[in-house]
Amino acid sequence: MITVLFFAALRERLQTPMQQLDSSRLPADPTAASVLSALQQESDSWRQELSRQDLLCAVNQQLCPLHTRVQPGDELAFFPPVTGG
Amino acid sequence: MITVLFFAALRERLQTPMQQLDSSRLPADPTAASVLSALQQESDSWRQELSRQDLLCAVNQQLCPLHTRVQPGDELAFFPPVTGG
Amino acid sequence: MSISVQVQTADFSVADEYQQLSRHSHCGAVVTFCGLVRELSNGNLHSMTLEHYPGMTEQALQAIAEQAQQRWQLGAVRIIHRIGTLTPNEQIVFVGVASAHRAAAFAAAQFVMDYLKNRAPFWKKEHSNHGEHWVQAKATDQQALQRWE
Amino acid sequence: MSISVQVQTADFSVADEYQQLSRHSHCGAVVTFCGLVRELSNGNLHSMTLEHYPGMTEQALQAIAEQAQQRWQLGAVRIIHRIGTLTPNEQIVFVGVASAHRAAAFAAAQFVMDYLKNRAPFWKKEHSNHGEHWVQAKATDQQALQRWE
Repeated sequence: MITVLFFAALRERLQTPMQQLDSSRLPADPTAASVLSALQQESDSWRQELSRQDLLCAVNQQLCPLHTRVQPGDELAFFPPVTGG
Repeated sequence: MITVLFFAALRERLQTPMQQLDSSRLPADPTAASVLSALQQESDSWRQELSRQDLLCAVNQQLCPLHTRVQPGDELAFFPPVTGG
Repeated sequence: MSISVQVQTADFSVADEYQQLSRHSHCGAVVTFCGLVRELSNGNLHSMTLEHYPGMTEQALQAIAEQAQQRWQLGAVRIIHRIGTLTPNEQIVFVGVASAHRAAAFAAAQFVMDYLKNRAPFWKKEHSNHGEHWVQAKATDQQALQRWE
Repeated sequence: MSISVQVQTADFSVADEYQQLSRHSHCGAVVTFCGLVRELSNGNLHSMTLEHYPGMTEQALQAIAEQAQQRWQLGAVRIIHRIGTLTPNEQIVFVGVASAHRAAAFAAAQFVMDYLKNRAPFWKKEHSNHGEHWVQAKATDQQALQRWE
């Protein structure tokens, strides 16, 4: 199982802060991009929201490029560009 | 009469904070450099101290290059590089 | 070298933070930055809500402070970022740096703010007469990173 | 835009200065710099005496603040410089800038310090176990001006 968190505008548009993804839905040697692809299958609106070019990705609470390898038990997060400070 | 002030290490080495200079001792169309020259005549030690290349000059409380024109009533000052802050 | 980062809903005291930073006896320079909620140009901002990614936020701030420490000789780095609901003129973020020299203190404080703006998982939502909307990231904030590369 | 400069023997309160600066409601960024008397590396500094050129000092600081105001959009610039005798860890100089944007606030505060170091008529004399001596101007302070030219 991989846990995926959503924040801010993305959380609001997907109408959930979190999604669990069974590893069986992922290809062999999955990456953050594989997770994103799997989530895009959920619905048309998820496909649209999760296709935004500016989304950032964190794997285990570290900002990561989409080609980062993931494994069961990892915590992933997708979110819009940050606007703190 | 032109008033000349000295500060910091220069004031200590010249052993005075101030010198009045009669305009008659200056050439026509005098500059800050003419004042400095006149002061250098005062003594060997004044010549030495007032020949330091790093001295700064202020005319009427503004930092100025030595070629700045001066006139009777002006307040000049010579001092070492500043070290505040 | 001391690093301290904090994410909190409570306000902070710049006075207290400055006191702590200025106690480092070999540090002749203390630079502080404080970011405040600005009024919108139309004056209609009621409040702002700051969301964050608990856990990741603290790590991200700690990592930024450590990077600053690796680049400059610093005595102390302090970062505080608030979350929750804030009203105009309230304090949002504090960055304080103590160093032996002012150039390092200024550079490190700016570096921390520039990275915080681009890498720390905070998001602002503005509530105004026109409803609520998520603040958009600014290209200038991203460009600000270039000078550190 | 408010400019305020002060030369004084008394200490100042960074807390109070920050309070004033943070009241500018369209300024989302406040940067402060404070310079303190550093211990010498041998730990022998007893005190430091700051001499200045009364009259010119205030004008020089005012002129530097005005130049900063011309270069960046600022809400407030505050400069305080102490004179007289100071002991290790005492505050010497304060520069505070409030602006709508952090880049302007950081740049202006650094600009003011860089020019103050090279153009404001203050001189420091250190008193230590080895007697007293005038602090020498540093080449790095002069080089710091280049980036503003």
